[in-house]
This record gives sequence, structure tokens and C-alpha cells, in this order.
Amino acid sequence: MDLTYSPEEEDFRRCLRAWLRRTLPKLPPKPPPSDWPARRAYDCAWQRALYDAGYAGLHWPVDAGGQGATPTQHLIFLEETELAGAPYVGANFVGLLHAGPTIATEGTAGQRARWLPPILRGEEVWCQGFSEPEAGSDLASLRTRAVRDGDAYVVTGSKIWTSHAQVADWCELLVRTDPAAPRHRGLSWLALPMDAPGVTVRPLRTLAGSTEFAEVFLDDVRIPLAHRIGAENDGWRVTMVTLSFERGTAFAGEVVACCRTLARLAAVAKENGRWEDTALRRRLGRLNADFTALWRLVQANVSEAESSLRTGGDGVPGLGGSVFKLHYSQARQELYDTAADILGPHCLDADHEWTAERLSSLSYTIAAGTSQIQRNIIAERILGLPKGR
Amino acid sequence: MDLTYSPEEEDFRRCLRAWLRRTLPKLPPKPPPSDWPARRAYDCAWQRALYDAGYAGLHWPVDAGGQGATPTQHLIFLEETELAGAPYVGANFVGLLHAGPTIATEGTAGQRARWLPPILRGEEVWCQGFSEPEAGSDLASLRTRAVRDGDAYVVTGSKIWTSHAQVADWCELLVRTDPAAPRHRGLSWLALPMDAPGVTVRPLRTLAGSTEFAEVFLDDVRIPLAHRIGAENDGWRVTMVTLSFERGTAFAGEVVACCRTLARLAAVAKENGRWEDTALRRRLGRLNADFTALWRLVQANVSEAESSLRTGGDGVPGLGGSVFKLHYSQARQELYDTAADILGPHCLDADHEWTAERLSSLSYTIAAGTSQIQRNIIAERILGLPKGR
Amino acid sequence: MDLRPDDDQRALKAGMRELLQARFPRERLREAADADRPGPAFDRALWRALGEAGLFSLRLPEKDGGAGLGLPEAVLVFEEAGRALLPGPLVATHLAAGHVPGAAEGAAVVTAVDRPGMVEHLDASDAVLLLNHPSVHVLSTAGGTGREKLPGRPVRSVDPTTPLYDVRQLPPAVTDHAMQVAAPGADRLRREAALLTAAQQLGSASRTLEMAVDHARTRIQFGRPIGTFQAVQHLCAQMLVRAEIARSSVHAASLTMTACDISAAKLLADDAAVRNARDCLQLHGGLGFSWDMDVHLHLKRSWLRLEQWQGAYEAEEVLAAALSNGPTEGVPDHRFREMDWTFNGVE
Amino acid sequence: MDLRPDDDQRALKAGMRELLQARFPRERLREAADADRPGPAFDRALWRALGEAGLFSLRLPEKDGGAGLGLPEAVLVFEEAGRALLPGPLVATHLAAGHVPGAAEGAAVVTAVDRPGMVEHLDASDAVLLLNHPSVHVLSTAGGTGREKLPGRPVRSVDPTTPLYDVRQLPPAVTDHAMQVAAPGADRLRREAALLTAAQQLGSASRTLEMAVDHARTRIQFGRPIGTFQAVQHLCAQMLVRAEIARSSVHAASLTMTACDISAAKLLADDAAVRNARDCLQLHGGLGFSWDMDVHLHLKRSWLRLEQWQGAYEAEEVLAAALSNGPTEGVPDHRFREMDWTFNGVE
Repeated sequence: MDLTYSPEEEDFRRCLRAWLRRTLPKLPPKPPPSDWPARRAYDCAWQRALYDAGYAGLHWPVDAGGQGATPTQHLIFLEETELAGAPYVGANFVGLLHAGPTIATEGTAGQRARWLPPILRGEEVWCQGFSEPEAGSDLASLRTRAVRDGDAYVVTGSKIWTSHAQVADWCELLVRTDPAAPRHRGLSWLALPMDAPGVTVRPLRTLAGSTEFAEVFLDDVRIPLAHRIGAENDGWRVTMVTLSFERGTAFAGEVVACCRTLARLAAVAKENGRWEDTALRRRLGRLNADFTALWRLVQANVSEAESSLRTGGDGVPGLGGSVFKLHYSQARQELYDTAADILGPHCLDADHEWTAERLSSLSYTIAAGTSQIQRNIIAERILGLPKGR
Repeated sequence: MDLTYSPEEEDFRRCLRAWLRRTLPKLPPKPPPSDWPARRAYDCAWQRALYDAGYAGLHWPVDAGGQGATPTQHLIFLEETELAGAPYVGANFVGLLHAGPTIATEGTAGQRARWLPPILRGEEVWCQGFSEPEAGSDLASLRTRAVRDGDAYVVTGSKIWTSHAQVADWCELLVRTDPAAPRHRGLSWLALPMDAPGVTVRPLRTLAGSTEFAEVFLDDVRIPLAHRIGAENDGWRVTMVTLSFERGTAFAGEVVACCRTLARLAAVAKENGRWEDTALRRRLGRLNADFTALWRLVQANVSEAESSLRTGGDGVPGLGGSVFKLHYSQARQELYDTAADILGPHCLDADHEWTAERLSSLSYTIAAGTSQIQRNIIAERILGLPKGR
Repeated sequence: MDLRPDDDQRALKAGMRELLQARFPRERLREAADADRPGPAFDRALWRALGEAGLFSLRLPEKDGGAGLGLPEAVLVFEEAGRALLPGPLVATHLAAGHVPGAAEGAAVVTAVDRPGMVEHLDASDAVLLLNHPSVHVLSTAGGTGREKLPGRPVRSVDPTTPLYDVRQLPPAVTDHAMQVAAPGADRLRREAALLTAAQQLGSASRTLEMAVDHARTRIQFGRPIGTFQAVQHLCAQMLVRAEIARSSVHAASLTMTACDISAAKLLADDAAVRNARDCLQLHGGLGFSWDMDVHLHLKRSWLRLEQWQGAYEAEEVLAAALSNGPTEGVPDHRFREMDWTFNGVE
Repeated sequence: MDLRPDDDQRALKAGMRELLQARFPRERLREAADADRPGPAFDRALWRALGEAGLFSLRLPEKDGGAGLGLPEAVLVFEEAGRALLPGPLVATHLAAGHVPGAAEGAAVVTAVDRPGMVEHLDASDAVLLLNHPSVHVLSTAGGTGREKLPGRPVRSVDPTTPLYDVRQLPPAVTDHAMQVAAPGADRLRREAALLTAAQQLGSASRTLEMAVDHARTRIQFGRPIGTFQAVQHLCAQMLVRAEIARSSVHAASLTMTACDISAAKLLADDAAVRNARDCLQLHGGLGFSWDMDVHLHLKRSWLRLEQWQGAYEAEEVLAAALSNGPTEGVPDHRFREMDWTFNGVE
């Protein structure tokens, strides 16, 4: 057990800090939250800056154009950029963290050459077309169908919860290519150009009032066969392979951000007198324990990923991700419920940053596998309990 | 909606109070907790006093020797005896609240004449032989077998969690008389004399250190056919009929007791300074809300039972019992956890009354249907959700 | 003793549900919620209809045009208002009936304030009840244009159908504004306000439970209704427990009106409304996170009502204080206090 | 950076488990728990065996007969002690090693006290560490017969294998009793004590999780293992979450030893131990309520350890206080404090 970083890692941290210190003050102001084209431009400019500085695709393999950094370096990157208040990955989330790694792992040389460089340079934005209205927790029940017609698939169906769809160039699309096969067997993974005829994007308003998400309707959309990643009907495996690219770092930056929010909560409580309330103060203390522990859990998961890679493994940190997500999503909601308590009646002001965060925190126990699904995973896959019926 | 009691009910309360005032000071001192024969004697003397005063079998039908009181009168009785610090029903619990009502409802005239009067007079004590080591939540899977042999059943098996078995005269026994029938169908209800040859009682120590419970081993025990209540193989229904005798009053006295404990907790907290802790004080406030609400829920359930009886129904207060028990068992545990918090290190003193209560409160979410089972009942029978698989 | 609503009370409640289904169906709620900001003008026609139906005058004597009913009846109709997420300063206007001209009939819109904080529908109101003094005062604001304006900064409300104004300072007591209320004064009105707010929370908690159960019955995932999963079943069961605990508490408080019962009712109904809305949202998964479902409107309104009249901390302190008056004080019904406990040889 | 135990550390932990299985198998635990009151005499043979195995001398330099290991290693072996519910003043004797003669070898039994309250194994102890002053003091009590007796009233302990004594008053600081401890003094020892107590809680929490999972796999009700019920699965899942959160926290604290990390470790490990024992008990149903199962022993010991060294309130206050030192104070690793944040144009 060791919490010190190696000299190389400390070097990496020092260089990154120096670069952030030089670069961040020159960034343009952040665009308004609802101006999605401006946000895309902002996020892509940041990605370009990272690319120019040699930080693009940090955790991607070198032969995919990435930096081949270790999970620990990736962790340091997320920690330092968050601490420095650097922009988030934003619109490039799917490209850098999901579609890109999928193509890097499962794509042909030609597919890699076509799609990976523009992601790294911040030139092309990807979105994700997995969930459907009737396929939420049960993703494998998706119904969007792709039928072969010559050198193309003709795709019909609809997708939901697609973030950045309005400004994306490409969509990683999971479709059913064999309706007769068992649920998980008849799916394929396609790269959909968002400007293809028959694609309609309808913004979806969330309870937080944001329009980050959209529904994507597909009406006889032709997608060339060459846009399929991996074998036909092998899309489920292709998709799952990518998920394993997350090496324990998925929410590392967010945990750091929450720790800082917590300190600001304490400061506001001291200002407005709520700090004198023993119960409230102790609640903040407990949250400090929770987020400290979550940071330690991130470090433990990264340790495991790193060790796995070092010994020739795939770098997947066991199933610690479910444990982390279950606790983190709950702690984040508790954090913003506590913020509301500190604000008192002002928690009803929708323009207060913490009210917006409180609303968006409601999605954390739902998105990317509900807490219920995470508990199933832990019970059956980690603890080895017999499968529920 | 009305919380006032009728003049008759107020009269009943007044007379009861006067009687308690006269009677309680004359009671002998309570025997030590672990002296079961002395406790039996004490409980039976109290029952005899009730009998002599005309309060025995208050909620039993008149033709069974009871007082035919309304559920509201029964509620008043439980409230007043608790407030006056009168003894609990104790060893006579099963006779008065379970076996007796079962015999009153399902027994023949001869059976009623044989068994009911001694219960009411505090002369014969009953215990319950339902649960088995392998049949807990799933009671219908019980394995104790009864085979006909002439004019008797020969019974073999074992029962667990039988309280007062050491001092009981009779045991209401649920046994399997038809092993080939579906689970719920092949059971019968028998009255077992505890001194029958082949009956062995082994005290069972609980985590609270008490020996109230026992295992009862049955080794070729002969029980006359005439001791069967109801038809052969109809024991499941017979047992369930009895449960319906509880008319929303099951824990009424305990709720009153908890309310008073809560006031004592506040008094101790004021003495030892813990009251100054805002969080602790508010926790006590919340418990006050919970127990106040539980008392109101008791009143609502009794209202429903009373209305059901008035309109020719069976007096079963819907399924409100599950709602009540689920919340009560949790609130009771929280009450004694809070007591521990007030006591500080002294909560580790096993001789402190509240430590003993804290330990015994652990059984509340388990006994008489675990909280998990109660939630199933609420989901499927009250809310009408489809049956889980 | 009968804690259940009687036939007349049940009929009254059913009547209010029908009225709201006719006059404020779900489409109207959605129109109000989906409108671009700032929210739509206050719906005075609906307000008058509510007045005609007796929502405000319910407890006035018949000779004054009321129905001569009591708080238990008011609680039942306010449950329906909470269930339908009916917007507007319902509680304040109800309390003002008989005291502020036009309130009883729904011709006047009356809001209220008892401390600095958020005031609902201030701009739309003709009058403001001031409940921060022992006696009740009234400001005639005439929809924000009257001479007695209460200065408040409009804020973008988290509840899209309840405009809020941040009021930092309340006017001092001015005798000539004192409302002609009999003895109980502002304290009595604050209790009534807390109770009727709790009733709305209870109605909302019951509604989100219904929504959750409906969804659990019909939503298919993994080839079966999600209501067959024990995790979903148990979530729904706990929602019912919360709602029923709150219900018995609110109904009893409407009969006793003691400070302790009112605080218990508010605390438990707030809890039921907020947590049931949360669980309902969780159970709806991604759908629950969308603006188009109603569940977030229940959650947001429940947050709003939680802040109104008596927050959790205040209620808990009232309930704690009630414990310290004697050994039997914890027992809900007052009569026990009268008893002489000294005879009790067992204690 | 690698938060996982390395091979040597894993071997050390496995070795301790084996030792305890041999020297303190379940039967021994049950003998101790089932004995009639008062409890059996302190098992000095076992104590010596633990001493020989290095449980107490682990962190002493090799030249002093120790293993020259650190707190991370001590944490791992104390997890095993917690898992096996090993009785005795383990933490105090471990801290006394090298300072109180015989402690390192298990020849002496040493208990400790940092404030008035319950002291474990006082009558059996040869010495008492007094940690209520800035410097550490030692009383030589010689199993209760020494001249420097610490007056304590024996109480019937809720944990049947840990005799307790209620000590109302601690002796004043007496310089000639001061233990020869280097600079850190009592504060350092109190942190170590909290950490090693947390490690035992973690071991217990992991054990009750194992017990729950075993039972869920094998107990049949309604014709199937109860582990197929989602309610049971989810209970077990939350137990794992608690244990893992506590584990990462305890392990990290053994490396940093900051007040904040120690308090987080104690708070979360206490929580995991108490709540996992509760859930394990619930999951065992009636069986869990019986004396013959071990689950209540875990619950009772976890209650005891919760009261030792740093209770929840104290830990929460330490953690809250740490938040108020600056905007980056909430971030666990210290290096962040060194940074100059003024350049940050985005904030």
C-alpha cells in the first residue's frame, strides 16, 4: 500500500500544472449553458489545445494516436484539470471515452484512420445511440432495426437520451440486425453520420430544464456496411469491450469537484449562520468522510487497473465500478440536498447554481445503470449470489 | 373523523381507572425476569384478578365467556392498563390472543367448554408451536408430521421460537397431516398437552440472554383426534382465521409505552446534558412524531375494525396491520438506538434497562413476519402489484 | 372515536376531485408548467371557479355564505388540491375568507408571509396576510399595484407553476391594518396554514404512489412488468407506509389542532411528499428525469411546501419541547395529563 | 501510488488468519461467549501466542525484537483480529509494545483509557495507558493488584467477551509515570488507536458480509435459496459497498495518518461494522436472534468499538472542522494545498 507517486508521475503532474497555468487564463469565456453550438465550439477548441500540447487521448493506445498513459497518469490529469478549473470534456465525451476507444479496439485500420484523428483534434463530435424508450435498464431489448440493402443497412427506429445530438457529426448506433437471434446476439454497432437523410433530432427537455439530451428518430436511414465496427451481430460484445476502457477513473474529476463544493458549502454555512447548527455541521463532516473515501476508492480502482495492465491484463478494475457508482450517486444527491438545507428558502431559486446541480444530481442514480441494476450486478457478479428470478 | 369517545366508552375508561387505582398497589412485587415459574404465577394471578373484575377476555365473544367489548373498548383497556403500569398479558399471551380465539371460533361446544374457561381464569397457559427451524418466513413448508393411529395422531418433529414452553400446559400445534397435498392444504391444528410423553422442551437463549423461547421436540407424541380444532387438513385456514382476531390493537399498549419511554429519554438527556445537542434533540422530536403517528394509525385501524363489525363484517382492519408493523418495528429500533446515544458509554452496560430493550427490539423486524415479508404483502395485496417471481 | 372520513366527508373529497378534473385537468397543469418563462398570467377564472366550489369559504358559517364545515373537511379538499398540483396561494386565500373582501368567493387572490423568505404569487395578489405578529395584519397590494406594496425580488422558481418573490423585510405591525380575527390570532392561522400545507403534501404523496404503482404494473423490462421485481415492490411498499403514516397524522391533527400534532403532521407529510416523489422518479428511470412527466412537478412543489410555514427543524424542535413537560407528555391524547400517577405502585 | 496490499502484506494477513484459526478457532470464541458470568479468566496463554506471532511487536524495529513493519501492516493484521472477534485489549497492548515491559511479547496485558468511561479488561491488565494528557502516562496495575489501581466499577458488558469497568475519574498527570514516547505523544497514539480500532471494525464488517452471503446461498425458503430474492441481494450489495468504502478509507488513513483521514476511517468503519452486523442479523431471521449464532457477537463488539477512541459525533466534528480551512481543503491529498490558485481564470 502506497500513496506516493513515482518521480515520473510527479514530473507529469508538474508539467501539466505548468501548462494549465499558462493556458487557462487565455481561454475565451464560457458560452451560455443553452447555446449548444457555442458550447461545441468551446469544447472542441479546448480539445484542440490539449491535442497541441500532447494531452489528447491520454489513455488511448499510442497506435491509435493516443498517449498510452497509465491509469495513474490519467488520474493525475483528471485531478489537476479539475483543481485548475479547466473545461470539462463536454461535447467530446462520447468520442474520447466511448466511440473512439471502441473503434481503436475493434475497428479496421481504415476505420481507425478515418475516425480517430478528428476525435483527438476536436474536429468531429460523436453522440451515443444506445437507449430506446422501451429499452432502458434492459438495453438488450432494443428494437431499432437495420436491414441490409446492397452495400448499406437501412435503419428504422428511435433512440433516446442522446446527449449533444444537435451538434454531433457522428452517432455510435446499436441496432438489431438479426431479429430472430436471442436478445444479445442479433445486434450490430454502426457509425451513423448525423446529416444522413432520414435522421431527425428532437431535443428532450429534462426536469432540470436543460436540452442537452435529444431523441433521435431514424426513418429508412442508409448507413454503408463499411460503417459497421466489428462483425455483424457482434455489436453487444463490441459495446461491452468499450465499457471496459474505463479504468477506474470515470468520475475521478467529479469527486474532486464535489470535495471543493463541500468546502464552499462550509464557507457559505459559516457566512449565513447555519454552521452553528450542530446537526448540519456534522452532516457536512460526514459528507467529507464520504467523498474522501470515494477518492480513496478511485485510487484503489486505478491501482487495480494499473496492476492488471502491468501483468498483461486488460486494465479493467474488477467490478469496483459498481461499488463506486452506487455510493457516489447517493453521496452526490446528499451533497446537494445538504446544499439546499444550507440555502434555506433560497434553495427554491432555480437560478442558484446548487439548485441546478441538485436537479441534475437526480439522474445519477438512474443514468448508466440504475442503482437497482448496480446492486444486482454486485450481488450476482461480485458476491456470487444465485441469479434472481 | 372524530377523536372523541362516546359517553359509554368514557364510563368504561373511568371504571377501569378506578379499578386499576384500587388494585395495582395491592399487587405483589414483580418476579425476577429469569424465574419463569414465578412469572407464570404472577401473570396468572393478574389474569385471575382481571377475571374477577369482569375484564377477562375483553374482546372475546360473550358466548365464549368473554366480554364482547368493542375494538374501541379494547383499545381503551390497553391504553389505560399501560398508562397505569399494570402487568402485561405475559404468559397468557397465546391463550388469550391466539389459541383461545381460535378455539372460540373453530372449536366444537365441547372443546370450547374444555379449554376456554381455564384460559380466562388464568389457570392454564398456552404456547405456540408453529415455526420450525426450516420453516421461518415460509411457514407453510413446515415438516412436523402427524400420522393417524387409532383415535390419536402420532406426531414427530420439532418446533422453534416457542415462548413460555417451559411453563405452558398446552401448545397450539400446526402439523402436516397430508404430506401429499399442496403445501398449505395438508396441515392441521392440534392442542398438545405439554406433559404428554415424548415432548422435550429445550430452552433457547436469545441474543438478549433471555430464555423466554424454547425449542420443542416431539418424538412419537400421541395426541387424541379429539384435540384437533377444525377439520383435518384445514389447519392453515384455521390458523389464519385467528390472526384476523387482532383488530388493530396488537401493539396499542406498546405504542403508549414507547411514548412514555420517549419522555423518559428526554428527561435523562436533560440531566446528562445530551439535550443540548441539537441533532439529538431533533431526533427525539422526530421520534415523537413517529410514535404520535403510530398511535393515530392504531386509532385509524381500530376505527376500521369497529366499522367493519358494525356493518356485519369480520372486524379485520384491512391490511393496515402490515403498514403499522413495518413502521413500528423500525421506530422501536430507532427509539432504543437513540437511547444508546443518550446513554453514551453506559449503553454498553447490559444491566441497563434500555440496553436490554435495545437488544430485544432487534427481533421486531423479524418476528411475526419479517419486514421483507410485510413489504411483499403490502406490494401484492394492498397495492396490487403483480406477484414477484 | 372514528378516524375515518364519514360518508359526507368522502363525498366532499370526491366532489373536489371531480371539480379539479373538470376545471384543472392534467392538460392545464402541463400548459402552466410548459409555458415559456415568465409563467402565464394568474388564472383568475379558475380562482373564481374554486371560490364558487367553496374551496375558500368552506369553513365560514352558512349565514356568511360558507358551508359551515371544519378543518377535517378542509384537509380533505386540500389533499385533492395537492394531488392535482393546483397552483395559487390556496392556503392564504382560504385563511383570508371572511376577513379579506372577495377571498371567500375567489374574487380576490391573497398570499401570506410569516417571516422573511420566499412569498408565492406576490405579483398576482390583491392582498397579503402578515402573520409575523401576534395579531394578523393585511396589506392591500392589489396585484402588485396597490399602495401597500410588499417589496420582493422575483426569483426564477424551481417550481415552474409557483412564481416566487424573495422578501427580505416585513413591514412593522400597524394597528389599523389588523384583520378582524377573533381571539386565536396569527398563531392559530399559522397552525391552520401548516396543517393545510401538510394536507397538500399528503395528496401529492398519494398521487406519486399511484403513479409509481401504475408504472410498475405496465412498464415491461426483461420481459416482465417491473412491478414483479422485489426492489420495485418494496420501494412502493415504503411509499405506502409513508403516505399512511402521514394520513393518520394529518387527519388527527385536524381534529386536535395541538401544536404537537400539527408539527407531527407537517413533518411526516413533508417527508412523505418529498420522498415519495423521489422514489417515484427513481422508479420511472430515465422517463422520470424528463420534463414531460409530472413527477418532477410533484417533487418541486413538495420542496416548496417543505419550506412553507414550518420546516423540518422547527417542527422537530416543537415536538422535542413537548416531550419535556412530564412523563406522560409523550402520549398523544391529552386526557392522560389529568391522571394522578402517584398511585402507581409499579413505577 | 498503489492502494492494494502488496504480496508481503497479503501474506502477512493470511498468516494472521491461519494463526487465529489455529489458536482462536470459533469454538474458543463460543466458549468465551457462552461461559457463565462472570466471564472466564483472561487467557494469558493466547496472549503470549499472539505476542510470539508478533501482533504487538509488529512495528518495533528489528533490533528491538520487532518486525520493523508499519501501520499499513498493523491494519491488515488487526482486520483479521476483528474478523475473528479476538478478545482482549489488543490495541492498547500493541501501542504499549516497546514502552511497557512485556507488552511486545504478550507477557503483559495492557489496557488504555483516554477519557472517563468504559475501560476494557481492567482487572486483567498489568498496566493502563493514560492518554488523557498531552504526554503518555502508564499506571502499573498488575492485574488489579498493583499499587497504582485505577478505580473502576465492573459492569455487565453487553459484549460477553469483553469485560468492562466504569471509570469515572482519571488520575492527574504525574510526570514520573510518563512513558518514554518520542515527540508525537498521546495525540499520535490516540490516532493510531482509532485507526487500529477501525481496522477491527472493517474486519468484522467483512466477516458479517461473508456470513450473510453464505446464509443467502444456502438457506432455502419458498423452495429456493433466499439469495435469489432481490431484497436479500440488495441488502448484501449495500453491505459490500459499506465494507469497501471503509476499506479504502482505513487503508489510506494508515498511509497518511492525517486527523481527517483517521476520522473518516473510524466513522466509516464503525458504520460498516454496526450496519453490516444489523443487516446480517436481519437476513438470518429468527436464527440471527439466537445466542448460538455469532452474528450478535459481531454486533455487540461493533457497538463497543464504536464508543472507543473516537465516536461518530467527534469524528464528524473533526471532518467538518477540516472543511473550513480553505477552498481546497476538502480535497483529500495534501499537495493541493501547496498550489497557487489565483491564476485560475475560470473560477
